[in-house]
Amino acid sequence: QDEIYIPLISKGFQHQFWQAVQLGAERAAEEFDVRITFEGPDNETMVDRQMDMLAAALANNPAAIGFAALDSQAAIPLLRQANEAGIPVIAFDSGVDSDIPLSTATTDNVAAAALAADRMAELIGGSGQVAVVAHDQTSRTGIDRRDGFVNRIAEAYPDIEVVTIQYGQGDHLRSTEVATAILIANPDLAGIFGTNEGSAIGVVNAANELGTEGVVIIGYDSGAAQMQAIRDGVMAGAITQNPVGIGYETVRAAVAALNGEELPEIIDTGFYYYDASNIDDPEIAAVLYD
Amino acid sequence: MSLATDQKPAAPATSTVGGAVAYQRLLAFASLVALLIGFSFASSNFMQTSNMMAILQSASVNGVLAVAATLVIITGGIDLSVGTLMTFCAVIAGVILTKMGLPLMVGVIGAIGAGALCGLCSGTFVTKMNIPPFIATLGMMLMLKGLSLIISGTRPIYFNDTPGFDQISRGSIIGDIIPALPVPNGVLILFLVAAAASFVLSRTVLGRYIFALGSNEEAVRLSGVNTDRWKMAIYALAGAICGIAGILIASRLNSAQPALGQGYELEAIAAVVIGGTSLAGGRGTILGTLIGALIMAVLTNGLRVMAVAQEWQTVVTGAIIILAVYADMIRQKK
Amino acid sequence: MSLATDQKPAAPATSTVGGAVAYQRLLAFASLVALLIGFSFASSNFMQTSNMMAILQSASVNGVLAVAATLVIITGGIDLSVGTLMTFCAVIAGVILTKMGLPLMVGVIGAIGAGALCGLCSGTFVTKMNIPPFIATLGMMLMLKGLSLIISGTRPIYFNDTPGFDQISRGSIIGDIIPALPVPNGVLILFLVAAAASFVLSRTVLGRYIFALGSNEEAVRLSGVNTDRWKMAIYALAGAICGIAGILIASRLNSAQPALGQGYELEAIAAVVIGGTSLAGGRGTILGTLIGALIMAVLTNGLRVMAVAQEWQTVVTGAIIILAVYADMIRQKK
Amino acid sequence: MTYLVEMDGIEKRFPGVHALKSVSFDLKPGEVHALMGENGAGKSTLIKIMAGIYRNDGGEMRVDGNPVAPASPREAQNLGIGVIHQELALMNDLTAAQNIFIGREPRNRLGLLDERKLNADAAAIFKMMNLDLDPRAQVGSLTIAKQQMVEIAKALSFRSRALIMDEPTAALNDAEVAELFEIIRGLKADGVGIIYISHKMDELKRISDRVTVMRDGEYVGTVDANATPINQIIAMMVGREVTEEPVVPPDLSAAEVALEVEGLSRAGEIFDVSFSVKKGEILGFAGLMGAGRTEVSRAVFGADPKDGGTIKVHGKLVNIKTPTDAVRAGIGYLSEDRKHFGLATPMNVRDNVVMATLSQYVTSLGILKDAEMRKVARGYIDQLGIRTPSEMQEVRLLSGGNQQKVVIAKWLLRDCDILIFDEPTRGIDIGAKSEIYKLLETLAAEGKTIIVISSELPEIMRLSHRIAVMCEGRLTGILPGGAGTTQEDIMRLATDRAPAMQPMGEHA
Ligand SMILES: Nc1ncnc2c1ncn2[C@@H]1O[C@H](COP(=O)(O)OP(=O)(O)OP(=O)(O)O)[C@@H](O)[C@H]1O
Ligand SMILES: Nc1ncnc2c1ncn2[C@@H]1O[C@H](COP(=O)(O)OP(=O)(O)OP(=O)(O)O)[C@@H](O)[C@H]1O
Ligand SMILES: [Mg+2]
Ligand SMILES: [Mg+2]
Repeated sequence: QDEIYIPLISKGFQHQFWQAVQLGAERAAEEFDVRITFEGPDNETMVDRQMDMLAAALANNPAAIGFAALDSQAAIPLLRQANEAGIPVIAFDSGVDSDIPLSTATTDNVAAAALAADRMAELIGGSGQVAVVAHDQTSRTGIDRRDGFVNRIAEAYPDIEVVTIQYGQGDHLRSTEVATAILIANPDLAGIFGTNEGSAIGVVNAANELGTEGVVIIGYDSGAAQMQAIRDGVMAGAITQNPVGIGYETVRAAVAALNGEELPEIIDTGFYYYDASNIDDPEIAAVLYD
Repeated sequence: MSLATDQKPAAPATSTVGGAVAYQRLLAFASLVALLIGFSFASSNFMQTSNMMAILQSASVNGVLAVAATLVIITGGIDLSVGTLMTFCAVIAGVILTKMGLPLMVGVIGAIGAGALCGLCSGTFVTKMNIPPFIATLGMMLMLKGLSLIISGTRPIYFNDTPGFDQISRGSIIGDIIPALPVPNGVLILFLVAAAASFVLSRTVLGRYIFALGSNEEAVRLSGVNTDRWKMAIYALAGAICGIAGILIASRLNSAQPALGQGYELEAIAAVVIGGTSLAGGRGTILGTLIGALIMAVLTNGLRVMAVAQEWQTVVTGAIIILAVYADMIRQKK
Repeated sequence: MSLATDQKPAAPATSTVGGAVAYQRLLAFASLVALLIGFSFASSNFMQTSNMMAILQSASVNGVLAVAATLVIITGGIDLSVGTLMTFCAVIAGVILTKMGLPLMVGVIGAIGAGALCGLCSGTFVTKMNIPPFIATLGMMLMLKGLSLIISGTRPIYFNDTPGFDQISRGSIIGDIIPALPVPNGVLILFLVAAAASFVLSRTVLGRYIFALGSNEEAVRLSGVNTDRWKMAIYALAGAICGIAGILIASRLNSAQPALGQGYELEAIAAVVIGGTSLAGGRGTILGTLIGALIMAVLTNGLRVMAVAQEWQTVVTGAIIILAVYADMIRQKK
Repeated sequence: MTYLVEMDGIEKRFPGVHALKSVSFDLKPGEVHALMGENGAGKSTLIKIMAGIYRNDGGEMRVDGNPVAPASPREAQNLGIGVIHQELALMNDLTAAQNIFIGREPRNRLGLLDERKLNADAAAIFKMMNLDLDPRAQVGSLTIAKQQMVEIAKALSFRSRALIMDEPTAALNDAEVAELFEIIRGLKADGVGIIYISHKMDELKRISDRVTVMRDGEYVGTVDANATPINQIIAMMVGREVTEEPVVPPDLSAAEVALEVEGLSRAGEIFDVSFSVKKGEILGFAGLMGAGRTEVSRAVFGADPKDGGTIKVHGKLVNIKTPTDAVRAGIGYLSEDRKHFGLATPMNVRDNVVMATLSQYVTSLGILKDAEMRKVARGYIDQLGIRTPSEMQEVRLLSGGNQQKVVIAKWLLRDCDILIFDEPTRGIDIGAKSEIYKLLETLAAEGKTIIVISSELPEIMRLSHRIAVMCEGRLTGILPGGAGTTQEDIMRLATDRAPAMQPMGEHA
């Protein structure tokens, strides 16, 4: 059969963000008439499980591969194997430290989190205490968003203090617990940044449960609950990436590579800050998912 | 396991059935009080009403799961599926309430019924197919995890169309009456579930068989009891309780999160064991489990309020869990 | 648990020590073969050398951890710390090799030594402090998880300065000799570890005590055996094996990933139980564990190669685990 | 007359064992029918078939003349067949009353457990048995003897028409046996048929009407109990004559003192116990149930802690804190509770025999010498007549008496200077018993020091060079062995209770 098969190995599967990436990939698959599969480990620590997935994908002699590396070095032998077999590799979500991927469809998480820091500073008036509820201490996105935010505050806003950074594994319930403890321990807190959907929703839940008012909450990604919180004014705003675009661009780039086209090194799918004022703008609405 | 622990003649018994229990309960309780006092000194923000409520609220879901796990563990089994079963039941509630738009009561009953049914499946695997509880419930855990994703279409189901759904856990009936005591309903439900389970254990035939099966299943069988049927009933009851946990977490998050749940089983079992229930079966108390769940909730919350660095939180939690159980051990020996 | 299983007069024995073992081994093996044949028919890409090697490679780490868990489980205990201990040992190797720049051999020995030491700690908690193995190793799991993050500074440690480090697992000594059989060294190491553990279990005093402790610890103690000392030795040995797993995974990823490891304990224990070892202690085989680990690896890989949707993969895995064990049960009954 | 239960041509095979070969048996209402035979003869297997635990491979069972095949204990119960099992089948974490009524808990109108009625009903049964036991006591904390009484109470509570008793008296002393016989006579008068299994030959004449003897899984014959001399029954069982010579205490005045225990005590259980045993001596310990003999020996052995007292071995003070210390000092202890404290039942005979000696069967690299272990295990299988298909058979599959022999073999092999045997012949058949007596005598003659705890006075009197008697945790006296001492002398000391108004501090 001459069906074109492109497996995508992602960093995760069950979370909304990855589901949106999958959605974009499926759109492109339909458009370009290729078959894709989409798989990722249970959480972003399972580097070796991702290797197993990559190996299984290679066993199916795919036309091309999309790959979001949990650890870029660990994957190199398998990527080399793909390269030797003449299988083009497109990276997505975060880069691979190697010249094997022909292109990378990604968001600049550091810059996006820095934008969140700027908005936070603006909303709390340039001074006060802020906290971060992050989703992961060791994953690339977790580190980039945390550091992007914290470093920007440190560089640009000397009167703002990041009092604590805690982690909730992106799990809604655990993030709620974490945010509750932060709010209770820091009665003077001016703002909290939640670094992914689960973290952000956790902060919103905690504020609701404690009846906290006046704390500026900035989130990340979208999802129905987060959009609702922004509309209701509980959350000031959030950064959104373009996950559907990431998925779409990854498959499109793979198809282009199969057709022998030249690809840019980075396909920046972009990020936006959205709040109640622009949430319904067509440009924003296009990259939100629920 | 059971042989080893059963037989140390020096180790005193910890059964609910016996009489020496009140003493033992007091001891696990002492560890909890010590933690509370310690954290109060360490952080002035710890001992606020709002934080105490937050701790209770955070103990509620794990507490209910731990109660379910306790029943199965006393029979000498284990239930790894409590976490994903909770999620599955939450998803079922979401389908009934949001997708089908049926009334609240139907959703609640549906979730609890689904839990009981899944529990019955596990029970059937264990009894009729003779599969070790570990494998039977591991298999259920995986199947339920997948099914939750499939049924929900891998996305959260929100309960926005069911007004008052979030009040099931977050509201406070007690607070409405006594404003100084804003105990969330979720906590009230935990205590009700615990009281009911405790009642079942001590006052009903089912409870008697739970202990008897864990002590010596063969002896129960030789006494002419249909052990399979009772065991299936116990797993079903545990499943129904997981259904209640599913309602609780769905209400608290105002959504059914299909991806959540794995990993919760270990926390629930930890609460059970910290509470003095033996994994070998035959002995255990719901009150102990409740205290175990509270110890874990206080510990996590306290370290977070103290803003201990995350990696150290983990280390300290591990150490304190060991020490709390050790303290129990030496006090019991005296 | 043990009493219940011990006494069912109908249930036949499955001890390594006895004679009926060869038979039982063959049976778990049959489930594995059935899976292999099934997947070969389902997907033409499944039965390639490279895919077989990928399956073996993916079984290697879990297999080594499962061997460690088997030893502890046969004594009637449980070890929840195998996953994070593996990570901890990998981090220790990283510190020795990359941060301190010492020679490869020192790193390997250091990692294994650290594993043994941590195992000794768990063993001490269990014996001298009389803490139930579940709690002792849960505490260790959390402490080691935190310590790995602290020591590594919460970021991976790469082994780029240690040439050949990745060959420990990825290279293929066998493939160098027989090019048609590119079995990765990691798999070779798994088989060596399994063979050694099997030897220890069946031919040494330590192994005999492992079974005896799991059968009736009190009877062993009353035979004048220093049970505490032997138990500590067993936990230490299991820890050392986790150290080997740490080296394996670090070599495979060419880095020590400090956050990895939690959740792996459940998979390891699952492999052990699928392999026919009883959680009640006293009976079990390494060969069974090996087959259990392979069954899990084949299952995951096969479903992936068949490109089954991921949510369905989970469901099917759960169902097949139950069925595989069930098949064993009915065959054993005959 | 119609038989209550008839069994015809019953066949049963286990892997490697042909346990029952065309066995026949019948039971009339209102009779006590004793079932006798050596260890492993198939007695327990036969009654397990009656009780619905095993299915027979061949033959027929009839109740009231109707063919039946009970497939579960419940079906057997419904047929009116109740069993007291040889291996106790109790739930250790439950109380005595809860054990007795498991499956038949009294409930109140709401369907809830009626704990008060439960305890009252149990107390009533205990009262009928003249048994002083708290219905709320946790069964796991009771001694074997009391557990046995709970098991008996449970069987009685069923009010079965046919009651099977598999060695109910193995763990009981004479007073309790007498009590049990009273109960049996009452049941008989009510028309209950009783199948009675025991290895205590004297009980035959006292209680049974007919005796059926089995040997090697085969039916040997049924005789009238009163009309048949005991020796003939023994000969049917064993296939030869068993003779018993009375003990003649040797002159040990010159022998060295091997074990000296001074002022041993533990709060509430042992009060200031002192005694010494000489090299080559057999010291018997007599006493009623709960006299504290087991407690004393466990304390000496380091299995339980002690509050005070010193232990000297061969004149040297030794500090025994754990069984390991005791074994190192040359003391071995064979527990009265083989299943819980003596055997790793899922392991095979060989491994159990060498359990206390394993370190002698390893190379310097820690590798086991399996061939040598097999040889010694086979040696003991022959010497003690352990009935097993091979030394690789799991111990849990052996008959009760053969399990006991395995424990004995373990301690014989360990070759300790001082051996404490707690109820060593529990459940052992008459032929083997006399072999074991001879063995103990030989050991003593070889210079070993032996302590035997037994609840059977004939056994104490048959073996002991001196007889220590305990009552309620105190050592009430030491009597000389041999023909000079009567059962009455022992019983007097065994019931020599401490005065209720004892001045404080005397036994500090
Ligand atoms: N489940 C079993 N599997 C294998 N062999 C068995 C099993 N149960 C009993 N046997 C064997 O069957 C024979 C008869 O055993 P049984 O328990 O009936 O003897 P018994 O007459 O009750 O002896 P004792 O006086 O020692 O109790 C023994 O050789 C025993 O080892
Ligand atoms: N494992 C145990 N746990 C708690 N109490 C015990 C235990 N074993 C014995 N006891 C108690 O200690 C007391 C002494 O019992 P022990 O068994 O030492 O008496 P004994 O003289 O050996 O009698 P027996 O003839 O029954 O063997 C009894 O009151 C008994 O209830
Ligand atoms: Mg018998
Ligand atoms: Mg005794």
